[in-house]
Amino acid sequence: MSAIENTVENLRETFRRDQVWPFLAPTQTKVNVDNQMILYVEGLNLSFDGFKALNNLNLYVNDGELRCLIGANGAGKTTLMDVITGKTQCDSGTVFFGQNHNLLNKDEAEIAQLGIGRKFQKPTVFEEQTVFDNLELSLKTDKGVLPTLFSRLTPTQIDRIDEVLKIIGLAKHRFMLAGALSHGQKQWLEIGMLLAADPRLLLIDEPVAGMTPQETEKTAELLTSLAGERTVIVVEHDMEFVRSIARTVTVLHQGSVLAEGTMDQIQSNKDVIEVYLGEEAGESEVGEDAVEGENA
Amino acid sequence: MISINKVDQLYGGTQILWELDLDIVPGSITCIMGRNGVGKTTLLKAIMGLLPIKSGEITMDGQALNKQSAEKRAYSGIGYVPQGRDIFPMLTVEENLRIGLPVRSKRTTDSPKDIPEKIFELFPVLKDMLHRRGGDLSGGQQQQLAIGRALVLEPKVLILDEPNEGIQPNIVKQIGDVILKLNKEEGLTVILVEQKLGFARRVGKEFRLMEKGRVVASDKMENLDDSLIKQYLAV
Amino acid sequence: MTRLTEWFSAGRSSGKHTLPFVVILLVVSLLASGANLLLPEDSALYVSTYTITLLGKYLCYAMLALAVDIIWGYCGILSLGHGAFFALGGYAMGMYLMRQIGDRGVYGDPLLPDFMVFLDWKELPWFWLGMDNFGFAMLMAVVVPGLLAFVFGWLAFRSRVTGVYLSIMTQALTYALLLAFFRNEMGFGGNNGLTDFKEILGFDLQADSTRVSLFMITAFLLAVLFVVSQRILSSRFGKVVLAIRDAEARSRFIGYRTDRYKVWLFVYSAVIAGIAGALYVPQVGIINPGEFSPINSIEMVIWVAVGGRGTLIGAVIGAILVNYAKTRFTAILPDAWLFALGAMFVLVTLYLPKGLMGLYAQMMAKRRPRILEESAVKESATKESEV
Amino acid sequence: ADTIKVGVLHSLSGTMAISETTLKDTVLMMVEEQNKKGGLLGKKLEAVVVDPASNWPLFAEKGRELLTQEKVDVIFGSWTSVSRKSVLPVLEELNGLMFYPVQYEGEESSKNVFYTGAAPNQQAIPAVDYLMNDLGVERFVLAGTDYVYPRTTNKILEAYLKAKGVAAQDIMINYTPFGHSDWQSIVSDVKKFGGEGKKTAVVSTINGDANVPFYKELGNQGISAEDIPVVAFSVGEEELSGLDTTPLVGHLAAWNYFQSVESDANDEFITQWKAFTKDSNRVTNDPMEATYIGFKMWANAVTDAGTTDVDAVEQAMIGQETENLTGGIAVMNKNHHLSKPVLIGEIQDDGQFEVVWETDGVVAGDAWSDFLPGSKDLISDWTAPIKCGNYNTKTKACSGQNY
Amino acid sequence: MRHLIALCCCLFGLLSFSVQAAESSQQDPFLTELAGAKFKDMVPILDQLAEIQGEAILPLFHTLLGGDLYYIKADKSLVGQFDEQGATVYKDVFNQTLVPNLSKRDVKKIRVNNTLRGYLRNAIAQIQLTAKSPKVRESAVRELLSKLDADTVALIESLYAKETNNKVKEAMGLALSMHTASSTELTLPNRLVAIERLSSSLEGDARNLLTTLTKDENPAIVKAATSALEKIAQRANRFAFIDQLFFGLSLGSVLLLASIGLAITFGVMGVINMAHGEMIMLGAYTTYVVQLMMPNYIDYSIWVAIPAAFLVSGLMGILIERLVIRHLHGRPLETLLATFGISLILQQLVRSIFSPLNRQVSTPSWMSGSWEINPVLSLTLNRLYILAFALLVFFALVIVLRKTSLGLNVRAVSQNRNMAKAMGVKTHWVDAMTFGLGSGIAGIAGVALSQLTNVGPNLGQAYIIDSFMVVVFGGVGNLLGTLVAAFSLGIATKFLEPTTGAVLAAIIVLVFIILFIQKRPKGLFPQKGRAAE
Ligand SMILES: Nc1ncnc2c1ncn2[C@@H]1O[C@H](COP(=O)(O)OP(=O)(O)OP(=O)(O)O)[C@@H](O)[C@H]1O
Ligand SMILES: Nc1ncnc2c1ncn2[C@@H]1O[C@H](COP(=O)(O)OP(=O)(O)OP(=O)(O)O)[C@@H](O)[C@H]1O
Ligand SMILES: CC(C)C[C@H](N)C(=O)O
Ligand SMILES: [Mg+2]
Ligand SMILES: [Mg+2]
Repeated sequence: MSAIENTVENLRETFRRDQVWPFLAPTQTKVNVDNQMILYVEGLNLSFDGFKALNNLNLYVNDGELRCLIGANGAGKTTLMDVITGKTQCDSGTVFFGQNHNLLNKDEAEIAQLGIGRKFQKPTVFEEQTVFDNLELSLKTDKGVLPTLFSRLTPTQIDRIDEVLKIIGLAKHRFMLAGALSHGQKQWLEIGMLLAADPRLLLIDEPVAGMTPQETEKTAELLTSLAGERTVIVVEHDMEFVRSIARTVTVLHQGSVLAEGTMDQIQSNKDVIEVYLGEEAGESEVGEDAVEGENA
Repeated sequence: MISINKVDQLYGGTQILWELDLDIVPGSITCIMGRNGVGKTTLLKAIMGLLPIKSGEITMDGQALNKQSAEKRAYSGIGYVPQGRDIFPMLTVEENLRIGLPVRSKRTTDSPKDIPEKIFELFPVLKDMLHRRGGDLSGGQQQQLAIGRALVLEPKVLILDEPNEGIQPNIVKQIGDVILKLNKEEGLTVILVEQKLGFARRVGKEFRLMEKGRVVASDKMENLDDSLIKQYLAV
Repeated sequence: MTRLTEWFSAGRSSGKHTLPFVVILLVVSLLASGANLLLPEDSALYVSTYTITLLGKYLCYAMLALAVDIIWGYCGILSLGHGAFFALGGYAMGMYLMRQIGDRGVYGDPLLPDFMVFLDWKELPWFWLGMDNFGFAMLMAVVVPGLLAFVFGWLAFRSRVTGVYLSIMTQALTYALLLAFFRNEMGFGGNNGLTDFKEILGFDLQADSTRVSLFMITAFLLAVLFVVSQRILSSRFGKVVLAIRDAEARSRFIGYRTDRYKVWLFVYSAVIAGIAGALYVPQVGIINPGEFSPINSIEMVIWVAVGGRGTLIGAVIGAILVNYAKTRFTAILPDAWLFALGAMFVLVTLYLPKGLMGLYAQMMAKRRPRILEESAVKESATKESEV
Repeated sequence: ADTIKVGVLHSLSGTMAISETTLKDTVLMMVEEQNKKGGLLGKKLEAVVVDPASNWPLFAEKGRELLTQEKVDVIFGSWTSVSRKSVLPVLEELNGLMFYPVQYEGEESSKNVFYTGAAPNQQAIPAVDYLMNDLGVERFVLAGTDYVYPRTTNKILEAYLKAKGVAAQDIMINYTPFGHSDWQSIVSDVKKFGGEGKKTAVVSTINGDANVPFYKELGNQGISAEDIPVVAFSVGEEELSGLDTTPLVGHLAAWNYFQSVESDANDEFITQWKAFTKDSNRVTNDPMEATYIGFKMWANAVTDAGTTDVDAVEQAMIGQETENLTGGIAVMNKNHHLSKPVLIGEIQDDGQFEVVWETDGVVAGDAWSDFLPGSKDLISDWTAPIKCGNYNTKTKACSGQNY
Repeated sequence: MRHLIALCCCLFGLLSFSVQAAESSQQDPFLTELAGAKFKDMVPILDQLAEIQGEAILPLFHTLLGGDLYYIKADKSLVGQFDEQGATVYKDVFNQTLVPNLSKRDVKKIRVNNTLRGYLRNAIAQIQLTAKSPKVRESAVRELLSKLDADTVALIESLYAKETNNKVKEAMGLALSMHTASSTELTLPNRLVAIERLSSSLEGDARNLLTTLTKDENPAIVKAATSALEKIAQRANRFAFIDQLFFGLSLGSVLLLASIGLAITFGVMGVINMAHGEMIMLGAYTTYVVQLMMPNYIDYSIWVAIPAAFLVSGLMGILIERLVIRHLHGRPLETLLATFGISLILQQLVRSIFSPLNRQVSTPSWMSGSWEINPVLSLTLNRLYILAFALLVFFALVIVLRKTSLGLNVRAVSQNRNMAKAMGVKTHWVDAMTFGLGSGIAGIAGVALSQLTNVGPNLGQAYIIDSFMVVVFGGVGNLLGTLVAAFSLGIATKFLEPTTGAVLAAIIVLVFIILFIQKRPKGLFPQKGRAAE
C-alpha cells in the first residue's frame, strides 16, 4: 500500500495549485473593508407569489460587529440570510460583501468560500457521518475537487477539530453519527461546524433554540468572543440572550427595518413593543432568567 | 391520566429510556425538563405511539395504550406538537388544519366540516396565511400552525415539545396564555417539554426532571429550587 | 492523541475489507486460471473454459456494479442509465475487434466490416477511423463514456436536476441511445451488433490461453479499480461525496461546489463502466444495442442493492451473486426462473434492507458493541485527564 | 453417453419468448415422437432445454454450456439473427451443430449451421413478383422495423424492383423502432401514398410486437386488402392468433408453409401438435415447419452417418431430402439452405391463410443475395472441393476466413 | 361488361320479381358450379349469375364477400354460415330458411381472394346504385369512382336525373364531371367546366384524375387542372393539419392513460413503481378474460371489462401494497427494486397462465371503423373513444382526489407519515387505497390499450418507460402536469414523425425531454416553495 501512498503524495505535490497550475490559482481577492463596513444590503425586494417577504430592506453591518437581528415571526430574517448566502434570488436590490464582492452574482459555494458561514434555523448536519467528519468537512481549506481528493488532515487541523469538539461539548460523541444526536446537540454541532470553517462573517439563525439556560449562556459567551475578529449576525427570539450579547440590534418587520439601536432603545421603542415584544415586554421573564443565570 | 410504567426504549442498540416511570395528573400542566439528549423527545414520541417501546406500560385513563397505533391514540384524545414542528410542507395551512377534522368530528358534536374558529382566534396569523404552503411559513408561524393543528383534534391531553423554539416573545407569551386558558377553561391536560425556566415556571403546575433516560425528580412547580436546577439542568 | 484520532477516522471507513478482498479475488482467479490451463480436462479440479468465461463475465458485471455503487451508494445519484456507458465502452472494444478481423470477414473486404459491405457502404465512417489501433480504441472506451457522462452530468448537475428527475433522465439517455444504435444507419451494425471477432492484439480469441488472460486482466483491473475507488472514497473527497448524498444544500453552504464533485464522480463512474464494457465484449463475443436497454440498467442497480449499497464490496458480491443465481436458475428452472429471481429481489429488499453486507454488519454488530463501548470509555478517560 | 442429447436454445422469457417458446415445444414434441419410434441409433433422445432469456450474449454462453457442459449432439435454436450471430463463434470454435429455423436476411453460411428458414429469395422476391404480376401493383411501400433484417431485405427488394423498372418515386420506404405501437400517421401516409391512382401494396418487414398494433390500425383506418394489400414476411398464424382478423381479410403473407395447406403430413402434424400442447386452438406456423424439417433431416442424417459426430452428420445432411408439410420434398443444399416452395396466402377471418399463389416448384435458398453488390459473386458450397461458405466465383477463392 | 346495361334495364321494376327469382335461383346450374370452382374460374361464373339474376343475387354476393358462403359436400348446394347465439347454423342464402342437420364437416367453404373481393365489391356497387337507402347509393357511387368506364357512366347518367337525394346526386355529379373532364371527345369548354367542378372535391380519385390531366396535350386543360389541384391541395392541407393534431392528441391520450396511475403511485405516494406496466397488462388480460366469458356480447364486454379491470388491478395493487410496499416506507429507492421483482413475477405469471403468446381481444363493432368527415379527413373511432375515455378517467380522478379526504390524506402521509399518524390519519388504509386506486386506473388503461396493441406478457414493459417520462416531464406530484405532458409529447411526436420518421422522432423527443429538464429541473409544473428544495 505504501507505493500507492507515495504516488498519492506525489500527485498531491503535482496538484499544488500555486506551483504547477498557476492559472488555476484562486483569483479570489481579499474582502475590502476600508470603510469599516463588511456588509451592505440595499433596497432588497423579494416577493413570493405576490407576498412581499423583503420590502426595500437596507442593512449595513460594520466589520467585527456583533449584530442582533430580531423581528416577528415571518418578518423576513431567515429570508434575508437566504439572500445573502445565495440560496434565494432576490427581485431587486444589492448585496455587497466588503466593497468589492457583489454577492448577488455568486452561488452558495462561492459565497461560502468568501468566508460567509451560516447556521440554519433548523439544524442541518450530515446525518450519516460522524461528528468528527462533519467538522472536518467544514474546515477552512481549499474546497476544489482535486485539492480535496488529495488532501489529508494535518496535525493542526486535527487539533483544531479537537478544540472545537471541546467547545461544543461533543468530544465524547466524536464518532457518533450526527443523525443520532438530539436536537440540541445538533444545534451545537452546527455551531461547531461554523467555528471550524473560521469564516469572516457568521450568520446565525436561532442558535439557542432548544438549549438549556446554561447552554444559552455558554453560547452567548462564545459568540461574544467571536466578534471583533469576525463579524457576527445573530437572529434570536430569546430576549435575554439578545440582551446578553447585543451591542446593536436591528428589528425587522414585514420585510424592512423597523428600528435599529441599542438593546435599551429597542426595548423601549413603542413599535417594537407592539409588533414584537408584547406589552409587558417579557420583563418578568427576563428578570427571572437573569436570576437563573446568576445562580448557575 | 397518563401513567408510564418502567418503560425501556432503544434506538437500534442504544438504550435511551431506562425503566422510566411517570405520572401525569389529569387537568394539570406538567413540565418535563432536562438537558439536551436526555430523552425528552423520545419519551413524548413513545407516548404518542410514534416509537415502539421495548418494555413497560403506558396507560391513559386506565386503558393500556401500548397496543394502540398512533392514529388510535389521536382518536383517544392525545394531541401532539412535535419538536421541529413537522408541518406538512406542501399542504396549505388550511389543509394542514383540515387533516384533523375526521378525528374532531368523532370527538365532538360541533359541525365537523370546518376548522373551528377558535384556532384562528388563538392564532390570527393562520387566517391570513390560509392558502399558503405550510412549508413556506416562517419558523414561528409554523410553530403556531403546529399547535393549532393539534388543537383541531380537540384533545384531552396536549403534548408540546418545546413549543417556544423560535417564537417571538409576544407570541411566546400568547402561547403560554393559550395553554393556561385551555387548561383552565376546558380542563385540558398538558404535557410540556420546555427549556426556558421562565416560561416553565409561568405555565407549569408540575415538573419532572429527567436525566439519562429516567425521571429523577418530580414535584409541584413551586418546589423547583436552585439546587435541583443546578443538579439536573446546568451544564 | 491526534494520531489516534486519525487512525480511528481511517479505520472507521469500510477500507478494512479491501486487502482481504483483493487477495481473495486474485488468488481465486489465479487458481481458476491455473486449473484451466494446467490440469487435464478429466481432472476433478479442472475448471472448464465455460466456467472461466462465465467468471470473466461476472467480474465485468462486478466492475459495472462498482461503478453504479460509487455513484448511487456513495453520492445518492441513482443512475438508471449506466448500461449506456458500459455499452459505449463495449462498442469501442467491439469496433477494435471488428477491425482486427481485417480481410477474414465473409466478404473479404480488408477495410469494411461485413455488415457495411452488404449494406453497401463505400467507405469507413469517420468514427471508425483509428479504431484498428488498440491503444486508441481503448482510449475511446474510456473517453467516450467519460465525455458523455461529463456533458450529461455537467448539464444536469449544474441545473440541479436531482432525485427521480435525474434517474429518469439517465433512463431517457440510454433509451435514446438504444433506439439510435438499433438503426443500421448509425454504422454500428444495427440489431445484429458487432460479432464474429477473431483476435485481440494478435491473440486468438478462441484460444483458452487468451480467455484465461482476459479473465485474469479483468480480475486484476477489478482489484485495481476497487482499491483506487476505496482510496478515493475514504479521502476527504469521499466524505464530501457522502455529505452531498445526505445534505447537498448544506454542503454548498460550507463552500463545496457540489455540482463539480458530482460531475467528476459521475465521469469516474462512467469510465469504470466503460472499462467494464470493454472487457466484457471480448469475453462474451458480441455487443448489440440490447445492452442499452433500460431494463439492463435497472438490473445493475439491483445487483448493488442486493449486495448492499454504499459498500464497494457489497456491490461486487451482489453482482456476482445475482448473476450466478441467474445462471443457476435458468439452468434448473428454465420455465420458472423469473419467479425465483423476482422473489429474490423482493425478499432481499424486504428482509435485507442494507443488502447482504448489511446482514454481515448486523452479525458483526452482535459481537461489537462491547469493543465500541470500551473504546468510548477510553476516549472519555483521555479527555477527562486532559481537561 | 447412453442417450443422444438434443439442445434447445430458445428464449423462454423476455421479449422473444412470445415467438420462441413455440419452437421449444416443437422440438420437444419431435423428440418425444422420435423416442416413440425407438430413438436414433438405438439410443433414446434427450432434450436439454436452457433459457437464454432474449439476451444475446447469453445465447453464446448457453450455447457453450450446451456444448461443453451438457455435451449435446445438436442444437435447435435461435430466432433473431443477432442471437444466431452470438452463438455462431461458439459453434465454430467447439464444432457444434445448430439448426436455425427462421427466415432471415441471408448473407451468411456457416459450416456448423443449417438454415431451414427462408432466405430473402425464398420469401421477399417471389412475393414481390406476385404483387407485380398477379395484382398489378405499381407502387410499393417497404415498411420495416429499423434493423438489419428489414434493411437488408428492403435493400434487396429495392434493387430488384428498380431492375424491374419501378421508378424511385413509386417506392416509399419507412422504418419504425422496435415495438412501435402508434401507427396512426404511418398508416395514414400509406393510405395517401396508395390513393394516388396507381395500384399500391405494402411489403412489410415489421417485426414482432409492432405487428398487432399495425394491423389494428390498418383495420381501423379501413385500408382493405383490395385497395392496398399488405404482404408480410414475419406475420404468421401465431401472430394472427393474437388478433381479430376480420378487418384484415385478404392481406397477404409469404411463407413456405401455411397451416391451412392440405396434406396428410400436415394434418398429422397439426393433430399431433394440438395433442402435445393439449390446446385445440393452438396453431402451427412456418418456423415450426422449418424446425420439423430440420429435425427430420438431422435424424435421417444421423441414421445415414451412423453417428452423431458433427462432421459426419454435416456431410450426411447435404442432399438430405425429406417430405415437407405442404406435400412436397425439401432438399438440403450444399449451401446449408433448403429448397422449399414459396406460398402466398391471404388472411382469412379465422386467422388462417388461404394460399392464393405458389411457386411452380421449389426455390433453392440463396445464402448470398444476387441483388447486393457485395455478395452477388459469392456462393456457398460445403462439399468438396470448395468446402467453403463464401466462395467468390470471380476470384475463385474463399473470401475471408476458411475453415 | 356489356351485360351491365342489360342488367340495369331489367332492374327497373324488378323488385316484385325478386322473390320469384330467389325461388328459381336454387335451381340455377351456375350456382352449383361455384362449388369447388378454382379462383380463376369464379369470375365468369359470377358474371353470368349477375347477369341473369340481377339484384336477386346480392345476398349471395354479400355472403361470399363476407367469406360465409359454403357448399354442402353431398349435393354441392350452397348455404350461408351464420352465427346465432354462439352456435353455427346454415341457412339458405336467398330465403334465409334454416338448413337443418348440417355440421361443419358436411360443408366446405367457398374461398375468396382479393381479386374476387374486388370484383364482388364492384359488382355489388353497380347493383346497389339503385338501392333503396341513399347512404348505400352514395357509397356505391363513390366506390365506382375509381373504375369509371363508359357503361358505368351511362348507368349513372341515366340514374342522375331521377335521383332525389342531394348527397347522392352530388356524388353522381362528381362521377359525371370526372368522366366529362377526362373524355377527349368532348368540347373544351365542357371539360373546363367539369375540371372547375372537380376542384371543389376532395375525393382522391378526382385528384388523381386531375393529376393525369396536368399531362394533357391541351395547355388550357393543363392550366385548369393545375390550378384546380392547387385549390384542392390548399384545402387538403388544412385537413391534414387537423388530422395530425388528432394523431397527436390520440397518442397523448394513450400516454395519459398509461401514466395517470403512475402519477398517483409514483407522483403522489412516491413509490417508484416498476410494476405499473404489469398493472396495465393485468387490465388488458382482464379484458381478454371478460371477452372469453361473454363471447356473444363482445359489444358490451368493454362495459364489464372496465370495472373488472379496475378491480383486478386494484386488488392486485392492494395486495402488493400490503405485502411489500408497506414495509418500504421512507425508502423510495428500494421500492424500485421490490416492484421490479414483482413485475418479473407478474410477467412470468401471465406467461404461465395464458402462455407467452399474445391473446386476442376483439374490438366491439361500435368502436371499429372511422368517422369519415370527408374524403381526406377521417378519425378512427377507437382512438376517438379512447381520447374521450382518457379525459373522463382523468377528470374523475381529479374529482376523487379533490372531493374526498383520500386526496388530502395521501399527500399528508407522503410528506410526513408519523405526523399524519399523530393527526389520526389511518395511514395503512390510506396507503392501501391509494395504491389500489393507482393500480386500478392502470388496469383501466389496460382495457383501452387492449384495443390498440398486443395483449401479451410484454405489454407492460412497452409502456413503463413512457409513463415515467410523462410523469417526470409534467412534474412529479402534479396531475395537471401529467395531462399537459402527455398531450404535448403526443403532439410533438406526431408533428415530428412526417419529417423525421418514427425512429428519429422518438429519439428527438427523448433528447428534448433531457434538455428541457435542464431548464426546468422539476418538470413542467414543479412543486414550489421552500420545502421543495
Ligand atoms: N419560498 C417561499 N415561498 C413563499 N413564501 C415564503 C417563502 N420563503 C419565505 N416565505 C415567506 O416569507 C416570510 C418571511 O419568512 P422568514 O422565514 O424569512 O421569516 P423569519 O423572519 O425568519 O421568521 P422566524 O422568526 O419565524 O423564523 C414568511 O411569511 C414566509 O411565509
Ligand atoms: N434516531 C435516533 N437514533 C439513535 N439515537 C437517537 C436517535 N434520536 C435520538 N437519539 C439519541 O437519543 C437521545 C435522546 O434524544 P432525544 O431527542 O429524546 O433528546 P431530548 O431530550 O429531546 O433532547 P433535546 O433537548 O436536545 O431535544 C440522544 O442522546 C440522541 O443522541
Ligand atoms: C424477421 C425475424 C422474425 C427474424 C430475423 N431473422 C431477425 O433478424 O430477427
Ligand atoms: Mg427564521
Ligand atoms: Mg428534544
